[in-house]
Amino acid sequence: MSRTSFRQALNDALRSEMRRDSNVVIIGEDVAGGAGGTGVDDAYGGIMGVTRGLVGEFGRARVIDTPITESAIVGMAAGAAMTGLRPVAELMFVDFLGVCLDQILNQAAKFRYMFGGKARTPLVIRAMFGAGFNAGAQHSQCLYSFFTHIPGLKVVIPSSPYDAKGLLIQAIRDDDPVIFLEHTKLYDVEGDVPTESYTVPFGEAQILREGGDLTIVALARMTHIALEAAAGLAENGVEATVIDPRTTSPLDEETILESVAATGRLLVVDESNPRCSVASEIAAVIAERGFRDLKAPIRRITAPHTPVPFSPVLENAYIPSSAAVEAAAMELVRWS
Amino acid sequence: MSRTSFRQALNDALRSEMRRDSNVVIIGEDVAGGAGGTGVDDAYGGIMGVTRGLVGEFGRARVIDTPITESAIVGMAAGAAMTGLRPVAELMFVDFLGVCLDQILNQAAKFRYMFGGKARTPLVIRAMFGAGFNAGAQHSQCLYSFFTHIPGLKVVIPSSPYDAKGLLIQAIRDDDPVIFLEHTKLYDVEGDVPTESYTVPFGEAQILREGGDLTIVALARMTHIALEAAAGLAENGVEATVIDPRTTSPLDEETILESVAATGRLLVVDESNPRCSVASEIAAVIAERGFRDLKAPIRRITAPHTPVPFSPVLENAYIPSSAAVEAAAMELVRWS
Amino acid sequence: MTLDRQTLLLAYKTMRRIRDFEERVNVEFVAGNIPGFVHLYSGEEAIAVGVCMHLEAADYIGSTHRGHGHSLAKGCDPKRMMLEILGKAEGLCGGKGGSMHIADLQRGMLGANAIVGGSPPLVIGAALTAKTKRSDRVAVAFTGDGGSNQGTIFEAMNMAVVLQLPAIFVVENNGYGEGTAAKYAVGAKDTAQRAAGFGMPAVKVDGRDFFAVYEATAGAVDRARAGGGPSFIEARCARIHGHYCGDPQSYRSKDELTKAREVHDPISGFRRRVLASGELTATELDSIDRCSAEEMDDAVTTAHAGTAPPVEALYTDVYAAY
Amino acid sequence: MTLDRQTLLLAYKTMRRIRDFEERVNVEFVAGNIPGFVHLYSGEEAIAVGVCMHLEAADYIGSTHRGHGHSLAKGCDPKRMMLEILGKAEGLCGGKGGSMHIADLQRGMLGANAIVGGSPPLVIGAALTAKTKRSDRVAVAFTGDGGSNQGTIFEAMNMAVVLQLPAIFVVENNGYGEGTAAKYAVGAKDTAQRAAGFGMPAVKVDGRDFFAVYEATAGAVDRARAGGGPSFIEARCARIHGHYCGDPQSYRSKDELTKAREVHDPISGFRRRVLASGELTATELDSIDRCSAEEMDDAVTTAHAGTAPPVEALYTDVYAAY
Ligand SMILES: Cc1ncc(C[n+]2csc(CCOP(=O)(O)OP(=O)(O)O)c2C)c(N)n1
Ligand SMILES: Cc1ncc(C[n+]2csc(CCOP(=O)(O)OP(=O)(O)O)c2C)c(N)n1
Ligand SMILES: [Mg+2]
Ligand SMILES: [Mg+2]
Repeated sequence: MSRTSFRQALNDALRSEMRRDSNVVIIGEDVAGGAGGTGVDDAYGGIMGVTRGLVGEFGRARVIDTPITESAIVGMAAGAAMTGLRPVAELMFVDFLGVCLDQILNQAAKFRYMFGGKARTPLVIRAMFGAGFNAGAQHSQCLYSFFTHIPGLKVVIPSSPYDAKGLLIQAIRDDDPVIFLEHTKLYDVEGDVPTESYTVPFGEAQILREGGDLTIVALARMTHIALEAAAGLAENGVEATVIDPRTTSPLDEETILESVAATGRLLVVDESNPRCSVASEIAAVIAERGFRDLKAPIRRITAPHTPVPFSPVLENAYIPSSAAVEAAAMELVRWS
Repeated sequence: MSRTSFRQALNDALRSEMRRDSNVVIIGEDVAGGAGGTGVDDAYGGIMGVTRGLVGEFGRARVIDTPITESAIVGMAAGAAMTGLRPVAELMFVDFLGVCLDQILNQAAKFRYMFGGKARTPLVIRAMFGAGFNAGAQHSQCLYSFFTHIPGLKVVIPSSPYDAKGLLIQAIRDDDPVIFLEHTKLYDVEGDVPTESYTVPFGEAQILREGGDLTIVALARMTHIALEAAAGLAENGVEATVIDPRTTSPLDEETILESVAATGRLLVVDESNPRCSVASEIAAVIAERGFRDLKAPIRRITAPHTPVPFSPVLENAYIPSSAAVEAAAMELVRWS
Repeated sequence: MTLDRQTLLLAYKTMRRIRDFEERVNVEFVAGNIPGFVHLYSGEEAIAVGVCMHLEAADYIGSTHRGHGHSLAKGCDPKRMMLEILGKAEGLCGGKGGSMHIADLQRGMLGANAIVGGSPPLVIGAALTAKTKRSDRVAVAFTGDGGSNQGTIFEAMNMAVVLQLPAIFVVENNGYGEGTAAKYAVGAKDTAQRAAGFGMPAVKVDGRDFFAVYEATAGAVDRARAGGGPSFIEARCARIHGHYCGDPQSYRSKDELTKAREVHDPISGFRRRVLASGELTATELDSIDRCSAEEMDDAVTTAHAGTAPPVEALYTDVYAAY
Repeated sequence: MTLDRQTLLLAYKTMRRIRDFEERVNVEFVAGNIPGFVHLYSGEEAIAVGVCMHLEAADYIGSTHRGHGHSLAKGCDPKRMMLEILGKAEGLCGGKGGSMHIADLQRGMLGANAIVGGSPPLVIGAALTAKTKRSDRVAVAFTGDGGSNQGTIFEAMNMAVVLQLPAIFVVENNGYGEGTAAKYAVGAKDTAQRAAGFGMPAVKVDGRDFFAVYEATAGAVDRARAGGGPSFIEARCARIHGHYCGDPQSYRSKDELTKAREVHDPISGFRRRVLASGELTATELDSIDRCSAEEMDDAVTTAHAGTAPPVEALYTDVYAAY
């Protein structure tokens, strides 16, 4: 156990799996800090520093800098996965999905099923996501609802350094393609992380806080907003349970259902755009399977149905706030 | 008024808009029937025959055959739309979204907002979608939940020849990028279609059938499945209202809410994969805004969370059936 | 270039087998026994065979929507292919894939691919595996002339050059992408010259001539196995059937269609040549024809006798939430 | 090539204006006054200016994430750009776009683009509009060396050749894409030769030399206006600042960084040349420097005085369901 940042926890996971299994390779832009320059190696260690030090230990044969061609990056990683490697491809910003979706949607995700179970594609695609950096409309999206919609993919969205490490190790060992999403605002968050290697299973939500008045479900950065709101609610005598699904595919429906059975009220907080979102999915699941327990409408607190604006005032208004969560929670509790 | 196929209705819409406005151009693979061959022009008229005859009337300057490069097709159409044309780009199968998503997601959809309202992108992207052709996992998807999730797009999914013509004309006249989706199994469906030009507004659902016992919402081909089921239900004394939203962005929430206020029961039929689907969205909206009226859980009848299988027995089991809809409806009506 | 008799016999046998397979598929399709749509390889046999005869089972190929020829040349079992094409449980993909998704990973066949330009990025991944594991395996990406314009293949070619991967890009130029002629859609009239611009050896060969393809591939494969990086081959040929079974092909002239069948046929060309040179005898070739015909009778009979997949198969081979 | 004094003065003025603008942005960024991240154009001015001086307001350009120089060269107002970069309501995009999304459609500036390779497909669309409407407008796509490998630009180049569109592809080779050197990532050591393989005239010029860029562009623009189809220009240059403001750039040697500032600077190069030739006088150039400095003081002051967008702006300029 030691205080470790989210970023470092990811780095630890990559390092320990690369030590354990020589088939694990890292593929992406500047993952080795760039190549062919006149300066030093490992200058960046990945644009967010997640892969720092790995090229030093494992060399360029296993930490592979590539041209800026995401279809070739993801496709190459998928083809390598089909033929015996366990690649971890880095997409940098999830927004770049746009230039390589086919290799995920129609290729990697479908091989196992389409080829009658004869193909294994142990591929991990890492990408950062989320607003809060004033990075503008093309560098701030969530897009995890796309991946969650696609059969054949597993989708991991950690909220803490502990989960980040355990889930990434699990992702690398999984035989299906795994989309591993890292919220840009979480890299510097610190937490206690075991120094040894461990896994966190997919499809098991984590209860971050227990309370009998309502259930709040949130992912990644939104779990922190939800906990903030829950603290505020507690001051008003309202006790919320906060649940982090941690993976949206598979999705742990049972844990949410059990909580709603106890609280009768559900609020889902999702940073993404609202339509066909993970928030919508969770609301639909409970409206279908947990209807009898519901004492109030299911509320979704999401970003508006707009692109992410650049100007800080607008971006702050875009991102779901703990105040909005608190207000919605109070409405639910008062609802009759 | 005349009996017209869905395919012909689309052809009529394109022709009348091209006559009305010289800025309307058609861009895609074999939309002019192929180019540079040793045989006749207009051999295909679009792989599904939707653009047949247009190159004859308007010439190759306005009916433009392209190489098989969807990013260049969609991007060129978006750039042309920004600068004064009103292109109708044909993506052939919506599955090919994978190779051109960026030009839709990060470019066309975002210009108006990202540029502070200074850009207009009057672009229509036509694509066929859906299972039932034994075309396999890469040629049978729906994917409209992706488009519905993306702010800045409008998403149109007609179920009848009448709507197909009126909505396509509306789409061409709209100043935002419009995704226009045609179910492969509907092209030969016939209906009464006015010979003159007319528009069907976006965001106005159509009530296909009225009944007081439950509300069934369905899109495109699923409206026919839903009506079939409704007929069966009627024989058992259960009267269903069947609603076709016609556009998922904008989505007519009010019409569905009003119906559920009367019936108290909602069943959504969606051919797509379940997670983060349009079915999920509609369920979430009603669970939020129509909760007080609900007498039973909200049911979704969708395809399973699997790719589309090739073998007919499997594909038939994949596609939601009227029997499944009937059974689910009976459960809802009996629910207590 | 002169080849030993075994090689010549195998070449003829495999080309014949592909042709017979495709013509049977055509018959079955017209008879309504094949679901979905199929794209026939007839007329292009010399390419798949000329290339794949240099490959071991351990080597890799990535294919296209027109993949039957590549699959057979790489050693897939015609029975299990026909079973797959008819959607039977005993098919190579258990009936879940069909004609456009035939794959056989044991034989290094990474899959037919219904996305034009879908294979090249995957193929360089197989090449990366070979390079990383220090095996001497090579990986071949087949693409059509239409597909040769797709951004994915350019990205893959550049990546293969940058990482010096043992990959070979084969563009089968049959003159058309659906109804659009290559000479219209390929702005660079010459795809080999275009590929050379990416920094790899690139040649153009007559894809109707087995010997030309075989020779060009030899150099590319040797270079790749020796760590010399990727190569590119454009092979020109003529499509005998339509883009898909049932394509009326009015975008092609009668004359062109006749020539495709009668003048450009790679198999009769091969036959003429080896008989003229006396390298093989008519008796040998005729007996190959007979065996091939029987083999295909057999494949079709087996395919018809195959069983439909159980409905439960809908939910297997994928993580399904519900 | 000799240019008249007006042209030379305008060239110097615009390059100077870009440099001063960027250096002010840098100061503001370091001072923490700029949200998000910015990519500075310093050292590449001769390219944007050498190209855009051939363009009318009605012509089009598509830009990159490093778009300030292109915007200024195409005539965007530095005040409204600075306002945008600071996220103010009076900015060119009302504060919704920021540095990476500056656009000014009245001036044919189709937008900076934060997706590498995002612009070329859009630019050929503008070229299609020009061709369809039979105007003599041209459209220029700026891309970096890193972006030059992206599949989208290859697709756009092929489409432009096939449809003979009035498009010009300019690759600004500043040696790096983030920390990765062009000589590593571009398998074809020469992007112009690679582009020529697509079937269009392609040249390589010294992007630090305004005169070389200006001359090369003249030919391409004339050809495009005359209906002669697309062209390609690779312009080599050196990036003075990091990939983004704050980039430590340890992947570049000290020596290289010094050279970029002291040896390769296109503006001092231009100044030396026109003074040596006597075409312009130091007094003229110095007064341009002074005006430029004042203009930028003004832009920065205006930007700081700008107002934040009203929160309601979050919901405008888009169809919003809720
Ligand atoms: C990305 C994508 N775009 C379009 C199609 C539709 N399509 C299937 S095959 C084909 C023509 C391909 O031509 P070519 O690459 O020359 O191969 P050929 O059919 O001639 O063997 C097209 C356009 C597709 N399957 N995928
Ligand atoms: C599709 C995509 N991939 C990656 C990035 C991240 N990125 C932004 S700029 C850049 C480097 C671009 O290099 P180059 O094209 O040479 O332009 P330069 O920065 O040198 O002007 C990268 C990798 C991106 N914005 N978009
Ligand atoms: Mg072809
Ligand atoms: Mg660069």
